[in-house]
Amino acid sequence: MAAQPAKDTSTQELEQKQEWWWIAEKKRSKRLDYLRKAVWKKGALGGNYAPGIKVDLEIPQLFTNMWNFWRYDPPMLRRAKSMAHVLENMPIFITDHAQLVGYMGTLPHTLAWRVDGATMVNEELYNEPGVMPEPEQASLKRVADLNAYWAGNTAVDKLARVLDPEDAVKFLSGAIGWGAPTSAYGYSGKDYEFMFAQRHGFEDILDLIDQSIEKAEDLTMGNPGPEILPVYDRIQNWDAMKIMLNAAIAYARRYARLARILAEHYETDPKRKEELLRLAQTCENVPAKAPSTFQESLQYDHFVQILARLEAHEGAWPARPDYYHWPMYEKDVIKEKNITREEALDLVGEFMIRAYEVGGFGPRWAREGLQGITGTWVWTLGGVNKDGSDACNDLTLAFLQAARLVRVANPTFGFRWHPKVRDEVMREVFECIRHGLGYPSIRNDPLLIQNAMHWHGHPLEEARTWVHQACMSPCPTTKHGVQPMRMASATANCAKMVEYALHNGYDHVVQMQMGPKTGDARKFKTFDELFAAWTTQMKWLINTLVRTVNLGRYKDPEFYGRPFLSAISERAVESGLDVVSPVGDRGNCWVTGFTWVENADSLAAVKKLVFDEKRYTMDDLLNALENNWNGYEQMRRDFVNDAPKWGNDDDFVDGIMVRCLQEVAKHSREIKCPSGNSWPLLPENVSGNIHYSSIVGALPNGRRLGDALYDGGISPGPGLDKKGPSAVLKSCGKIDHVGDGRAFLLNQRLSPSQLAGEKGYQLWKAYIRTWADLGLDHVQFNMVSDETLRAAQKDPEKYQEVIVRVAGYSAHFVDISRKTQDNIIQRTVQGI
Amino acid sequence: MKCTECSFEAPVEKFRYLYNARIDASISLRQCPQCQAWLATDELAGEATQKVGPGEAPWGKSAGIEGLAEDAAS
Amino acid sequence: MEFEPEKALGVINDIQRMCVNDGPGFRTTVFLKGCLLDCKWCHNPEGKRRYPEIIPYVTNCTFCGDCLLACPTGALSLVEGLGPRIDRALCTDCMQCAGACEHDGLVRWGRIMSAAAVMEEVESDKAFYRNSGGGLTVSGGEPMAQPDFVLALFMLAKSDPDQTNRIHTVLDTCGHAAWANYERVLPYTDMVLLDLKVMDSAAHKGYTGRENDLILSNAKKIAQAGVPIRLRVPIIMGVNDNQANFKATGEFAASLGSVVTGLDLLPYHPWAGGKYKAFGMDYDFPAGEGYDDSQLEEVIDLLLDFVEEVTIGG
Amino acid sequence: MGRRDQWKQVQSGIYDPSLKARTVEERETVPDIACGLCKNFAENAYASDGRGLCRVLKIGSDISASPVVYVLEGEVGYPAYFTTNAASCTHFERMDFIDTDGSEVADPNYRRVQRQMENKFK
Repeated sequence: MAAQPAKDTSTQELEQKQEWWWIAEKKRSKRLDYLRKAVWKKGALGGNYAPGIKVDLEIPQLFTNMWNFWRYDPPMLRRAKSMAHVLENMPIFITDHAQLVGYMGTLPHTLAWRVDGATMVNEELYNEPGVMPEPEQASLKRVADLNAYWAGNTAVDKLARVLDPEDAVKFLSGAIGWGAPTSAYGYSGKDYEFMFAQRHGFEDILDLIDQSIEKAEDLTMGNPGPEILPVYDRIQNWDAMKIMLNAAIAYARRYARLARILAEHYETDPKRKEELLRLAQTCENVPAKAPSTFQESLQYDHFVQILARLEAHEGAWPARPDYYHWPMYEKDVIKEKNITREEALDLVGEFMIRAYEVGGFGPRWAREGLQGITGTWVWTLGGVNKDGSDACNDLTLAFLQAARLVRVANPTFGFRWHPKVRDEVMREVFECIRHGLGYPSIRNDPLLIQNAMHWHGHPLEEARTWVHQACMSPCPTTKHGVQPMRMASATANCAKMVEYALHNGYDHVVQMQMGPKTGDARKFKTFDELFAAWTTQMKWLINTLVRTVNLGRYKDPEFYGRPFLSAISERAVESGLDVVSPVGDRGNCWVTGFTWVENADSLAAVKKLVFDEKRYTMDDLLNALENNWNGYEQMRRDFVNDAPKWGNDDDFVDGIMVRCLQEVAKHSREIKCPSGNSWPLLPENVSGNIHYSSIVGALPNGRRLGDALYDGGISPGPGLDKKGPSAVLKSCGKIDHVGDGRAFLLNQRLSPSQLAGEKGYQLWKAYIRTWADLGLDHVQFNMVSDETLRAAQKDPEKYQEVIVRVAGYSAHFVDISRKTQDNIIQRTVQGI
Repeated sequence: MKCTECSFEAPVEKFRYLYNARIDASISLRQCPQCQAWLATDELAGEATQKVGPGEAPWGKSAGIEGLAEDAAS
Repeated sequence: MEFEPEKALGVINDIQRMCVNDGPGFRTTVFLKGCLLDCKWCHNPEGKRRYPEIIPYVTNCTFCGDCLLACPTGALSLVEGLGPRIDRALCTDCMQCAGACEHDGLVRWGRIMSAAAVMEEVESDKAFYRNSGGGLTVSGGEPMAQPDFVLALFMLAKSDPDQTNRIHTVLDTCGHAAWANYERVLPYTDMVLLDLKVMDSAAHKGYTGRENDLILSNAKKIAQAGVPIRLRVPIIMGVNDNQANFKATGEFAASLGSVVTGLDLLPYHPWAGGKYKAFGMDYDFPAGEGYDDSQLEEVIDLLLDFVEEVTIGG
Repeated sequence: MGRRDQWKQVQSGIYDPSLKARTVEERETVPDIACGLCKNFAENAYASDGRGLCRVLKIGSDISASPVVYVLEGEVGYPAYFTTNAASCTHFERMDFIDTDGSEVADPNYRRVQRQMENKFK
């Protein structure tokens, strides 16, 4: 139970103490308060699920039964029929006071389990303490049977048999990257232009598909020839899409029926009865038809997201709600005044809560790397319209205000800043940050539009529709720009680049020759020899991951496939191909660079102390590293304190950082995705810096095996940014944020007391303008004081609602491991 | 090094290394293999400074034992 | 000989970037060493002397004795329970002990820098000044203890032929320096932060070692020169926190006219004691717990009769 | 053996245990002397399904054969499972303690959070 503040505590006092969560509780409506508290928290606490959270076994069972039954069908049809069976039979529920419905489990406390994704995840589930529904013995038996059925037949198993065995083993060592190269565990952009801007309900799409089938049948019933042969497969795919769309409409109408039954037979409160009837009407209308009210607009979107998540475990939630729901909001709230702004705010708040509720069982690496959440639901706000004009509207403000009322850790917002954003909007953005939410992160819109055009050739108008594909990477929501299948598997554990350069490619942690043999570092005579070894390791590491992902992408229609996602994507509806096929996809890939900054700090330390000043030899260094710095403490301190560190506006190390990035950027253009586009680097970490802490060995920046890695993509090491925030921004500004990579994550901790009041806001705004002048693409803030965080460590019960920015996402402070908490506290509080 | 809790004595590297207090300070967290207590350890001196209980932390910035290592530049 | 500002040398204690309480916007504050007053409550004893010096940091001392071996004049001793002690009569400030100490038990304060080198660091935050209306602040110690150096910094800040590229300058001063020095610096100064500690001259002398006549007369002359002034009033329990002093402060502020843009109250806080202890110095200024902002509401009301804007902390 | 064959051997070592369709009983059986209790067993850093590599034995070893095959030189460790019976392995060294706190973070050398391991330590 969360503790309560003294009853008589005034809002002003709470503000002074920065206990924003109590303020939210006082200010939000009774409905929002109930809905917010009724949610079961699905995010892992460190690496464990909270007590009471159970895995849903009904859906995997329903799915497996039908999957087995339809075993002679081609992949897409087989999946569609199995999913339709799930949608027809899975138990559904409506939360009290809710106005929006749809959950990807059969009960509110359940985690979805994607049973056909990877055998090893299924095995983890069997071995995981605490998540089996009662009675445990019966559940274990069910899981064992399901696992036996799927063993060797999941998407990852199928891919692993095709991969080069060396790549497969090295990828699965867990040392160089993470993720699972299949859309079963990917995340998909949604074709919002098709559904919302072009106003297609599912019935409209069914008509489009029927037209396509008719045209195809003209071919299959006409003169024989080789050109008509692929058409037969496409017709089956269209059939699969139709099955999904019809099943989805029926699924929504099950909610309508339930709401109507509740209203007519059980509900005694006339107001709630009216709400339930409106809910019933809403679910009858959407997703069958394009939405005609604000509530329908949100409900349509939520159904789409839930259906996509029933089909695959999606690790992210690309969305731009203030842009795509604006027409209905404008109609209902501003033009026709069908609902009040307060009522709209309730809907927006609940829309966030419904997303917060969503959770699927993730393997341990995912839980550790995304502590406290079940995926990076980063919603995009602000930005520009296709013609370049300011897209911020009253719904943008409503989202920013609702966020402070419901205070969920997930979804978070990324705000597309540009010079035309009005002061009114900036103030709301700042209020969210000041209230310690850690979001929105601020994104430099003009720069990122340029970046999207530079790397992936998106035309200007399309680039301007971009949303966060996951935490950071911009991706358009258009027919050819939308990315239906992004796998986290091209996520590089970059610190291994410098580690392998020093250890001749051998990994002392996982006991394996990993990288190429680039030579005994003890014999290196110059820094350039070391740097050449680093470059070779970098290329090898990125290549291994990208080969794996490319093959996963190419084989996915066969090994997994997405009938529902295809059905809501213009490209697939038009072509009859599974949307995960690379055909027609412009290609929007990037390599997520975890643990990146250690490379620059490590290389700089070796250059300075070994090659330039010759205070230590390579022998000394390698001996120290092999002993994990044990017995070399004084030397370790020299490598920390006497070598320049990234983030202090020091050209010695900043130059090495830029050189490394340019080396990667050059390679990015040499490697291609299945659509033929480049693979730029995107340094960021989520909480992978903690997950990898016991997997990356000792490094010349003074880090030991076990220590948390640096937290950001280009953030300085915690406590190593000695020259203040301006020096941090100046260092970061030396990177070309268009040509050197895809995007660059920067964490900053700000002092809450210094940013109080109007003066604080003006200073922050000046800071943001300068950040933009220096050409940075991203910055996000923690504005919770050390005192509060320390108090939360001592007395977690009382501080359940403290939210912090971890990396590309926010989490409740009490839900992350001690090591991660300490890592956040170690970050320097920047006095601006 | 000697465990401040159970007096187990062994070379410092026998104590399981957990993580650092701050990368630029010589205070780290180690775990005693005998009694499993978390110990704040002075790496320069090779001595266990004190036990770190649940909800506590070994250095200045964190809850529990304030002042063993300096806070980050503020 | 012609004055060459680039080559002027100063003794610097610290350069802090992104300061927000030392004038408008984001500022780089250069703390010069040396002071002309001797305030009993001084929070920065390391800023008092005008030359680089060693100050023991006794709480860091491990009694290893490395410093004793390094000291060529025998000025050092280790006192049980206290740490390193320096016999100032023997010490030549050669700094060798600080280099020998691995535990930060002896710390060097003050480094000699050229104005050009200081300005290089100041200029690196130009982008921030432009967007926030910020710039360079010189503070101390007392910057006017090194008037040539202040002049050099300010001349360099204003040297760009392109007016839009010049750096906004703020002088944070106690007011106790020869008018001739102010007269030289003011043409390059955009704003003065001026301390008004105690209005009663005798009391002023009691607490700071000097009377305040010179300060008040300098204030008037700065006002006449038309340079905007921001007044800064430290609030020290039992010293100047009485009605009469606040009233006198307000009246004086009003007498300076419209150049006064506002007044900042700087409540005393009791943290300096720890610093003195670490330095092995005595701090016998018993000024209680310090103030809560809410206790100052009446004072603000009173002062608002005389000046446009009153803030706490600036 | 060519490159591909060598790595195929490693791959099959890593995959086999999880590909066997197993009953609850088989899954719940943890031998008294199991690799999961050994100091030299390092859990896989990717999957926490119980697979890992030995830090002493190398690929080509076989501790279930009779007589046991020990290979001490090689570029990849010997693949094992936390429930692999290590009774006949002379390199088995019981861990002083095993960290079962899954709320902290992966440490392949110390942490075994599998449900089946609980009764071996409590």
